[in-house]
Amino acid sequence: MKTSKKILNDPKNVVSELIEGLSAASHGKLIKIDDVNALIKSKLPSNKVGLLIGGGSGHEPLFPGFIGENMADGAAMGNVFAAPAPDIILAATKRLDQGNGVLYVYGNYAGDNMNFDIASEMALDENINVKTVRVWDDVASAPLDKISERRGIAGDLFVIKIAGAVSSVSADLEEAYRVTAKARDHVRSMGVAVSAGSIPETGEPTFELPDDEIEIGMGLHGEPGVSREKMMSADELVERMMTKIMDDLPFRKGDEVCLLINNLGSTTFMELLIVNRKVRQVLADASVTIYDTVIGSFCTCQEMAGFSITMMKVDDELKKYYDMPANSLAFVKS
Amino acid sequence: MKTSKKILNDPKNVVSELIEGLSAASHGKLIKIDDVNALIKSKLPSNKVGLLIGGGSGHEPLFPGFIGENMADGAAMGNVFAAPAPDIILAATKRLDQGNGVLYVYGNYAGDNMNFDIASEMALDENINVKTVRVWDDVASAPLDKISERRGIAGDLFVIKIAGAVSSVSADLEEAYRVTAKARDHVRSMGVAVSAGSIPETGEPTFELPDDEIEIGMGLHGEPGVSREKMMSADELVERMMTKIMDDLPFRKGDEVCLLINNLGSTTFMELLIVNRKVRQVLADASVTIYDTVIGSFCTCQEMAGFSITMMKVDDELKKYYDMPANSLAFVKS
Amino acid sequence: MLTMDKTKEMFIHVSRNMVESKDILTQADKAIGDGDHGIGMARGFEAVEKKLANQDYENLSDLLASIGMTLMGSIGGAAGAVFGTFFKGGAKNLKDQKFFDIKALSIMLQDGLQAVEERGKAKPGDKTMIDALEPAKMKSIEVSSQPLVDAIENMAEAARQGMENTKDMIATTGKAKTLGERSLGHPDPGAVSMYLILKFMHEYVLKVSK
Amino acid sequence: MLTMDKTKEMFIHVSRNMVESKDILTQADKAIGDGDHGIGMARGFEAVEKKLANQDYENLSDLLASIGMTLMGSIGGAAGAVFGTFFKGGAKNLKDQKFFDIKALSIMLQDGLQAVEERGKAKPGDKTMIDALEPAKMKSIEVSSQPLVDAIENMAEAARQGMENTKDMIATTGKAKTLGERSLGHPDPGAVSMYLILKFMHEYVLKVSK
Ligand SMILES: Nc1ncnc2c1ncn2[C@@H]1O[C@H](COP(=O)(O)OP(=O)(O)O)[C@@H](O)[C@H]1O
Ligand SMILES: Nc1ncnc2c1ncn2[C@@H]1O[C@H](COP(=O)(O)OP(=O)(O)O)[C@@H](O)[C@H]1O
Ligand SMILES: [Mg+2]
Ligand SMILES: [Mg+2]
Ligand SMILES: [Mg+2]
Ligand SMILES: [Mg+2]
Repeated sequence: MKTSKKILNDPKNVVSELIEGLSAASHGKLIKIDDVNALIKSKLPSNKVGLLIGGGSGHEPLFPGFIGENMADGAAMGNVFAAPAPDIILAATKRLDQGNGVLYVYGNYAGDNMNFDIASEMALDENINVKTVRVWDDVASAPLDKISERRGIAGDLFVIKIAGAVSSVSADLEEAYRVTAKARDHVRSMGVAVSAGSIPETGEPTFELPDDEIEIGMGLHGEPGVSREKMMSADELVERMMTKIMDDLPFRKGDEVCLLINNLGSTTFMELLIVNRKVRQVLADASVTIYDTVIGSFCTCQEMAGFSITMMKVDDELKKYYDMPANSLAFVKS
Repeated sequence: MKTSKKILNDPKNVVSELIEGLSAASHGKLIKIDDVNALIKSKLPSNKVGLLIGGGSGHEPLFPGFIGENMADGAAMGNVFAAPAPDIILAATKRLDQGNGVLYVYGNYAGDNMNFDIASEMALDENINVKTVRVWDDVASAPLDKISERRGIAGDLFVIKIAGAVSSVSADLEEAYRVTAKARDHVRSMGVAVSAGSIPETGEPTFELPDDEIEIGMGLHGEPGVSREKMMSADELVERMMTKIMDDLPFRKGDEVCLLINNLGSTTFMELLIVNRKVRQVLADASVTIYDTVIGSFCTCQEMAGFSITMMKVDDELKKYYDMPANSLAFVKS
Repeated sequence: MLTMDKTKEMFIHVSRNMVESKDILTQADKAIGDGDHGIGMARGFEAVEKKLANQDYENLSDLLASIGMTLMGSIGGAAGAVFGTFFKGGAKNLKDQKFFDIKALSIMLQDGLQAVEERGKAKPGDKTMIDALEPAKMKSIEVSSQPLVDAIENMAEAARQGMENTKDMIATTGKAKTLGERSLGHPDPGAVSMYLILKFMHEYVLKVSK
Repeated sequence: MLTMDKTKEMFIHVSRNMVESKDILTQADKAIGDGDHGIGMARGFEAVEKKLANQDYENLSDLLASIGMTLMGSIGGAAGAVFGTFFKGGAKNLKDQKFFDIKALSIMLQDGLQAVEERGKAKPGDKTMIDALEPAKMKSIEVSSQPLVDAIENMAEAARQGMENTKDMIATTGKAKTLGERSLGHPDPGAVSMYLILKFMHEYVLKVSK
């Protein structure tokens, strides 16, 4: 098996080194917490709900790239594809609490759920209120009636965007939770992959895919999706993905949506644009209006080739928070 | 040979389809010119110098992703890795001219030079003044005393950023040219690759690289660089690249620079951050101050794995233009 | 019956061998998960070995809690929470226990299992480490009068059998969940780990009982 | 000597065969460039074939200019500018020319070469199509009294030899420039194209002269 070539030092240090690199790129705005792999704002705006995001590493720029103005206040980072341990989450929680409590936003995976839950119990022991919004946008990962079993993929970005906005203007944990959960409930995504990423420590691809096949419903860790199909044209593929996404919420005539075409790793921007062309046609045919379009690499699985489509249905309240400017290393809205 | 899997329709239509996708993503702000592969702003601010950028496709988001507010007014797009033909450039030039002339900014390649020159001669026949700034930032591609033979790589972004800013506030082609050429003269870059990208039409990688080797000085088309070395650690690699870049301008103690770590395609954001960590250390040791850091996929060579480092030395004038907000699909500054 | 010192030595033996098992566990997770289980378990037990080497424990509860906290803090992921919770939970009712025997082991497995079930909400049959742990716990009651070395051998065998049975299960939790029927034929990586922990405990007990 | 109709047919023959040569040219460009030369030339000559099929030309100048404009507009890249300029430049002094012979061909090559040199500033020895074009131009003067079929055969051979010589040259322009000594041993893709154009012209003349 061909192992992957990466530009690294000791693969065991990838997380601490990437935190250093990100902190350097922030020009003092983001600092690492001593002893644990968590990054937080150096200056916390006062009297706000703390917004902590996090999860396994290897999905960069998710999560730490989304810390910033009107975005998250900090990120707890696990090893590659492994949820952060409770002590990391707790350390970050303590730093972010301003007395108004801390909102956790992360992807819905067994590991993340358990570790963040353990941390929130520990936080409560220290009199810090925590509320949690788990992102479960991946329509391919469980049926709608088991929505809370779905995993979180690129929809993370929109939920974090809204959470960042509301938690910057509200000092009320309940309100921040309400709006963020509402955003989560309005988001749907689906991904596909045509080739695997690899974990830096082993260099081996996380799955094998024949040369002429595509994995439908691929998750963010290279854990397999729901089915394997023969390669097909971009247009056909998008049509199938959009049918599944639109039927799910469902998205209907007259709805307004924010659209995200997310690169899972090494897919070219050219392909993403070709995908967007078809998505646009499908939505036009369905009389769904696109409120905003975001295209790029936001939630990745190392160098996996593939992409996902995310839509968030927006109303006036969500638009208000969506429209607020935001400034982080990986997502800027002016 | 393993051919690459891409999410495409007919590979012959990639350029027109990606233009459609980008135009859709712009929500009416960018439109295609009838019959030719060029994208321009639908509403041109009046009384300004027109800024036209362009080159071969396959480097997305470069060039069309950089059209926007205080960025370029339009992009002439060739086929994959092939400079746009003169008629494309001329059509865009005519649309962008407001009587103040048009500034061309593009990478310094024989094909681009010849085609843009032919177009500018045709424009002059139609009484449109054109000035040209060729970007030649790649220190690996020719010695300093032959700087005008160097090719343009990711430094394009900084030069376009400055050109976009100055051409939005100045109606004087000479002034726009002066500032843009100054930016170009202050920019240096160098790239490396660890695996090849492929041209959509053939699916074949554009070069072969043994599993344990790295190409130093790689260009933006997969055309080979200056030397091949054994794989080395990120830190060692960065040190070597930085030595070459810093010696060239040269960048000295007390200088201030804008820094760009650019993904050539499928390198992970994790790796870019690890690279940035070391760049930061090298610059700190040299007492060079970093004015701003940009990290991401801006100038790519399809799914090539590799990255480049770009530095632009800034003074008060360049900082003034650099600091102006900018808004395009692929580069936002708030 | 093992003294506290020997018990600690047993878990050092387990730790070393879990580190050695990195590749097997990673391969198992590649088949139906995200391929990092071996990396995580190796990282965790490397930390456990270090921790135990530098500390002595007065009672079994402190020892097990220390293992649990170390695993939880160093593995991360589902496995960190699950195996951390297993050891931490298993420590709960062993505060006065100053040696290791089959009764203590049985209590550890019962409390550990309960804690894991509360934390992760998985049940037997969901294709998790519970499917190796639960049969071992059941067996521990059945074999409570046997000599430790035999009892623990039988428990490891029950865990192995449970692990084998996970091949016929469709995952309903963790990263294998979306695989559906495609998870058939592969054992659950965490169940493999659970079996190996018991197997390595038996190996040590066998060695010192000779 | 060819009539205008036959001359057009000759360039249609050249076009078809250039399209067929796509892979050879792409391979040549992969070795020392960016691997798209065949794709571009195929796209260009496909357009030329279409263009010529739908139009008749009164004189050689119009025909060559039309080929040049079509190549320039459809290939793009260095090759579009260079081969477009070559045909357009070659048309310059053939306004009154209503048939194709060795003299006309010689004028075409001279003017074409000059235009290419002005446009791209490359000189013989820089490892470009000029290194195939220039020897063919020189040969065209030497063979000006031979029958067309022999003259053009000799010119194609001179171009082939020139193309072969590019293997020993280090590129100083275009995308092979940074290769330095690594460009040794490989012919210049544009020189291969230039040779093939003459070779396919000869093929056609040979066929109709039989
Ligand atoms: N809810 C749960 N209850 C018990 N064990 C679980 C649960 N979820 C996952 N596991 C165990 O964790 C193992 C996966 O561990 P690992 O691969 O290290 O973590 P991750 O899934 O985060 O990559 C599974 O094989 C399973 O045995
Ligand atoms: N300045 C120049 N003068 C003449 N021919 C040139 C010049 N630059 C490049 N060429 C020719 O163009 C060829 C490359 O064409 P092609 O691969 O289609 O374009 P690109 O270099 O834009 O990818 C070279 O092999 C060379 O013969
Ligand atoms: Mg994992
Ligand atoms: Mg090219
Ligand atoms: Mg795993
Ligand atoms: Mg080429």
